[in-house]
Amino acid sequence: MSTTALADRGYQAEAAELELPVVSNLPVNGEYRHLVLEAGAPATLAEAGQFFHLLCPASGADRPFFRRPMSTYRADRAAGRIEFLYKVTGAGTRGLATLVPGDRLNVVGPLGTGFRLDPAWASIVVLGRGVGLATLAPLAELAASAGVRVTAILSARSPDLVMSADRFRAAGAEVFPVLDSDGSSDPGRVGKLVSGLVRLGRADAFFTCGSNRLLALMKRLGREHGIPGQVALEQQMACGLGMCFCCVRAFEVEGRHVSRRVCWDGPVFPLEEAVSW
Amino acid sequence: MSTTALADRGYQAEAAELELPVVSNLPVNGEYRHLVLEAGAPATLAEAGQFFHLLCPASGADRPFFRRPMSTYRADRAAGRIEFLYKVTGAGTRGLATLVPGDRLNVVGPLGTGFRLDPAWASIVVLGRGVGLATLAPLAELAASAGVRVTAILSARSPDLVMSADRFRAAGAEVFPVLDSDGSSDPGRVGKLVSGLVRLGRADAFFTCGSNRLLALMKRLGREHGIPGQVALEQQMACGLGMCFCCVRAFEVEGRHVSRRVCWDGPVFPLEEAVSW
Amino acid sequence: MVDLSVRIGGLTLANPVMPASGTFAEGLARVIPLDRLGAFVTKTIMREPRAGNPVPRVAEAGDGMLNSIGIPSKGVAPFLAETVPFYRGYGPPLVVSISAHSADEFAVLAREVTVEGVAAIEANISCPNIEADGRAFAMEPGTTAAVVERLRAATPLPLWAKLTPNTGDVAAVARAAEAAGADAVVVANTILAMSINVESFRPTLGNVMGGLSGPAVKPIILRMVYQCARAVGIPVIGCGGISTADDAVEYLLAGASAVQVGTASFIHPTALTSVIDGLEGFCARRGIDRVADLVGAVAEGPVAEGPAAEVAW
Amino acid sequence: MVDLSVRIGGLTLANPVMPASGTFAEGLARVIPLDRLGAFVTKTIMREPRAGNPVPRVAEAGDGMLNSIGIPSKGVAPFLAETVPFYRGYGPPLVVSISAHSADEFAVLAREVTVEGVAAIEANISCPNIEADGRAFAMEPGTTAAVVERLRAATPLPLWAKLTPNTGDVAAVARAAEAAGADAVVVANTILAMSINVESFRPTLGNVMGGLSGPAVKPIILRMVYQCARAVGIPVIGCGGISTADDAVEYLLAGASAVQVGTASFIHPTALTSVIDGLEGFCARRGIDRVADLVGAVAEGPVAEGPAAEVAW
Ligand SMILES: Cc1cc2nc3c(=O)[nH]c(=O)nc-3n(C[C@H](O)[C@H](O)[C@H](O)COP(=O)(O)OP(=O)(O)OC[C@H]3O[C@@H](n4cnc5c(N)ncnc54)[C@H](O)[C@@H]3O)c2cc1C
Ligand SMILES: Cc1cc2nc3c(=O)[nH]c(=O)nc-3n(C[C@H](O)[C@H](O)[C@H](O)COP(=O)(O)OP(=O)(O)OC[C@H]3O[C@@H](n4cnc5c(N)ncnc54)[C@H](O)[C@@H]3O)c2cc1C
Ligand SMILES: Cc1cc2nc3c(=O)[nH]c(=O)nc-3n(C[C@H](O)[C@H](O)[C@H](O)COP(=O)(O)O)c2cc1C
Ligand SMILES: Cc1cc2nc3c(=O)[nH]c(=O)nc-3n(C[C@H](O)[C@H](O)[C@H](O)COP(=O)(O)O)c2cc1C
Ligand code: FES
Ligand code: FES
Repeated sequence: MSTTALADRGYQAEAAELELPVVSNLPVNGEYRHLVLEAGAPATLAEAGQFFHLLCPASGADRPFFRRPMSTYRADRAAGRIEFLYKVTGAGTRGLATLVPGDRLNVVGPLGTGFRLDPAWASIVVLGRGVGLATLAPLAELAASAGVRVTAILSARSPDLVMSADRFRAAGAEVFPVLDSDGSSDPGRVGKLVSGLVRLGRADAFFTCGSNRLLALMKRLGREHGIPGQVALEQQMACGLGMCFCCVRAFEVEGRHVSRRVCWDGPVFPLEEAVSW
Repeated sequence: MSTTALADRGYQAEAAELELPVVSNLPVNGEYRHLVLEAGAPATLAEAGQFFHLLCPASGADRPFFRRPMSTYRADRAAGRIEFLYKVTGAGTRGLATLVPGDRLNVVGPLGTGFRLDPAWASIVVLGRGVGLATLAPLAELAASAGVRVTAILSARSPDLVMSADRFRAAGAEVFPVLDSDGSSDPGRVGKLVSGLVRLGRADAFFTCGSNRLLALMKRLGREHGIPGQVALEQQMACGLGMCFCCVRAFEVEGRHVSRRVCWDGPVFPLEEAVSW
Repeated sequence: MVDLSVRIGGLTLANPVMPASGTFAEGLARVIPLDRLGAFVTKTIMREPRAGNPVPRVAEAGDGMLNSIGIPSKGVAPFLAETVPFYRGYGPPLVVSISAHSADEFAVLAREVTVEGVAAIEANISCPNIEADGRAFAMEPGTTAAVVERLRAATPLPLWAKLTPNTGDVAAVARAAEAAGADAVVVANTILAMSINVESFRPTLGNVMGGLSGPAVKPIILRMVYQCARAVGIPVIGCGGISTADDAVEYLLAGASAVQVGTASFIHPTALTSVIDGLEGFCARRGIDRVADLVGAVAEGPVAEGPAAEVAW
Repeated sequence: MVDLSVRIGGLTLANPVMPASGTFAEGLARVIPLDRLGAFVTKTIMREPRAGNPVPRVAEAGDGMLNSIGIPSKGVAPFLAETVPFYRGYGPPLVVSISAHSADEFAVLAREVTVEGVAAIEANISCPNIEADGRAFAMEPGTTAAVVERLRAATPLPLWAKLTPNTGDVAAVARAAEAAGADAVVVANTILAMSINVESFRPTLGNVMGGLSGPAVKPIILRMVYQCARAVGIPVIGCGGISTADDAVEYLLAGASAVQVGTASFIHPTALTSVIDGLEGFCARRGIDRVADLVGAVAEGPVAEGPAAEVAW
């Protein structure tokens, strides 16, 4: 099914190290940029929630040594493209921001374990914030193709930072932007919104990413209402392949704390087991 | 007389670390490029034989760590420019070759001790080869301004590599290109040419640079005819300021071997004391 | 065809390139065909399950990285039940890295991992020795000899001693390992280092200090390999900052019989296979029939005179 | 106005930034105003004139350099006749670096350089000790103590011991230097290293092995400074890979009372003055009145909770 640059004695790579041409790399608002790369399989086979590990170019005095993990914002097999939505925060993402069409970016992926939709779920609630909006976006099409109804609560500081709303709407989701600027993103108010959806029977599962406070909220609501969920987590990564054990986080499994690798066991984990911090 | 970016409590630098804009950087033949930088004092006060220490930019996989020494091909105070003629050989010069107008290059200079014209000399013979043609070129104007008659023997593999000939001619020098391609650069034939100049009284001093065989030849002729001379030498450099002692060469002074720093005691040395190798 | 095979004590490897312990796991099979490697070397295990160190566990450090992963270990039983069988599905020999805080515990663990499917044991003697005031065994020839002797008696498997660079005289330690019966020395583990974030005033690692690895350490570890190769008769396996085939050649020339690639696999998961391809290409280009001919071939006499000396420098 | 002054034993420096021995000489006066430096440290001298090592004496090594300059020295007499008087024309105190192959010779040389115009002696005890099998004095606490005691008895000048990083336990060596009467330790000299040209198969240095310096060594030497600063009460002077004011801050936080800048001056001859300017700027921006307040100020407790923890990572 997948082909790779490293095809070797019949070996088929599930993930590959690839030098992909940049199609575009434009700002979407004051904080985020949208990077589009030309790609084939296995990159375009990335599932919702899987990530790529990007070898960000040096720029100015920045010489990022490690790769940087980025969620697949979109993997489009037909168009032969993979896309990322990223926030410029430090050395690596500053380097990403310098890419122009025609440059090549070395990526490794797809990596990690993505979101899973249980066939028993008829509707889900997606709650994201910040970078989490990029990570959750592919759920829009995944759910649509599985006939699952989506309510997307998209939290941001201000209206221009509410990303992926059109994409969720296009996939048939009902979208609630909630904002710091008008107070609607307050956890208490978001909690009421989610509880309302639960009462309406529109929450067979919760999906969240991008905020510790929202994780804590969804965990609590899930526990109260007996609703399962998934959360995509972040942690600094070196290898991205489960080899170095730098990306561990603590999880709570049957009352015990266990340590798991975000890159390998995740980045998507059961909401029940995730520990907010 | 000199001003500098680092002017400090009345301190006046003789040499400065400067970020200079690139005016042009064009190939002059298949091997050499000509780099022109916009500059002020003290850079433009460089004397013939002095050099600059260039912080060559990284390019591709090349990350030159040390600076690279380059002779002043021309320092033009009126035009506010300094110029270099360089051969692309390794990591540093490959980086230099990537410079385009508008880029900036970090240079330190002028450094070292240059050529000296003794007021007693009426005519001199300049014998250069390869990169040595760049180093010797400023002697053209220096000698002309001192009313010293110059015979320039310019040695090269082929006619297109005979650089600085026009410049010597423009300054009134008589120019003899000698070539590997027609055998005229053979040390035996060059020796005869020089001996002829000696007999004609046109060689009060010898100046050479760029070839060990020519150095040996000029040393021998100088000794035979009792003619003094100067040679510009090369050696790998780290600091360029006489601090690290990496650029030493052996010299012969009154029968003893002594070690001198090319960057500080030279790069121009008495021909009599230089040791060919 | 270049003969890439090398012998490390009793073991013949199809090529001299293998992963470094702690930088390799099953996950790499997603990206490269594991059958191409000269050997597998697993993350160090200890007898008892352990949690490892607080995060952040890694930091960038110029042209290298710091890590304070520690040895988070599931213990021996899951290792034997899951990890060993996984690698049995592949051709290359499996080298199991073990560690312990005492010579006794080392010996017990060596016996426990002497099972079918394990081709050699790499003893990571760079961890603190509880009997010697917390200093790593491999910091001193005496403690090295003591633990290697016990290990030698405990297992018939080929025994590699992995040395620490955090010592004044690595060659003396290598000699001690050889005398005590090691079949090879691996030179070396990471160099103790640290960095501090000048904005927060905090160490970049949760554990304050950690090990430096990657290109930054190459000239230091290469020197140690050179010193060890001249000091011992057993093979030296070079490990430190190898990212390219040229780096591997440099180590072989300095005297390494094989090399381990660590940090480079984090940056390029294809590093191991591209080092192997590049080694083959290098030998082919230079007309070298057997990669083993490179071992210790560094040229040390005075520079030859000749036409090359015609240039001015 | 930030107070940049620091005290190193009996000596007060106007600022904590000085050149490292062997990377500084009169020539720098051509490019920067020497009066701005915290102190001058001269290239190590030995008693007898010496030639130094064969070329090539330096090589690039990634983000650092290798050198095998050795100690080409004109001997004491020209040093006293020319070098000391040159620096007398400037304000900053002159620190003279000396070395010797025996404790006796060290003591004699220390006496010889105890002259007007010399403010302190830096004993480079990282060179081979002929009485101890060619190993550097500073590789062992015992030999360190022996030579520092002799030096202490030989001169009333402030005495700095410059340690080698090529040892397993630099803190123990620092303690030995302190106990023997050193007023400060300089941490550290270069790390023994090498590289090989894979085309020519030749070592890149004429001397085969040499010392690694520059940014590549910073995390290693910073760790040693941290260890030494916790081990001794005398000031630690940090030296290794400092190129920027941030690097200097990192060393101060780790416990250095002052810093030396070496290799960086080769790349940017203005490095010393820009580190000084940058330190002042850093303190001003962070509201730190005295640069000395940074010394040892690394924050080590667990990370504070708070709004910063709101982000997902
Ligand atoms: C699985 C996963 C998916 C992600 N998806 C996205 C995404 O789609 N869009 C997006 O903008 N960001 C995403 N992030 C966060 C992104 O990886 C960081 O913003 C990025 O690594 C910052 O690098 P930097 O060099 O710009 O910042 P610096 O702060 O200079 O980075 C220093 C080091 O810390 C690490 N680091 C810093 N912040 C984070 C972080 N939040 N998570 C993990 N490592 C971090 C860097 O990788 C690097 O190793 C994701 C992170 C993970 C783990
Ligand atoms: C005083 C002086 C003046 C010079 N003037 C000129 C000039 O006008 N034009 C010109 O083309 N070249 C000149 N050179 C030579 C020039 O410095 C080298 O060609 C250049 O350093 C090569 O660097 P690289 O990185 O391209 O080569 P690499 O071979 O990659 O350099 C590796 C190392 O060796 C050193 N090195 C290599 N060749 C030489 C050399 N011939 N001399 C000194 N160091 C060397 C480099 O500086 C570097 O440190 C001069 C050298 C000196 C000492
Ligand atoms: C993240 C990480 C984890 C490591 N874990 C181990 C380990 O468990 N056991 C061991 O012997 N060495 C361990 N090492 C050291 C490596 O095996 C290797 O000796 C070192 O990294 C130098 O090689 P490199 O520069 O190629 O990475 C680890 C190194 C890294 C970077
Ligand atoms: C070219 C060179 C020569 C050196 N000579 C000496 C010396 O004579 N005495 C000494 O104690 N250290 C000497 N050193 C070591 C430096 O003083 C310093 O300890 C080391 O370079 C680390 O600092 P850096 O990384 O800032 O260069 C020398 C270093 C270099 C690079
Ligand atoms: S990043 Fe290496 S194990 Fe996750
Ligand atoms: S290059 Fe440093 S002394 Fe000449």
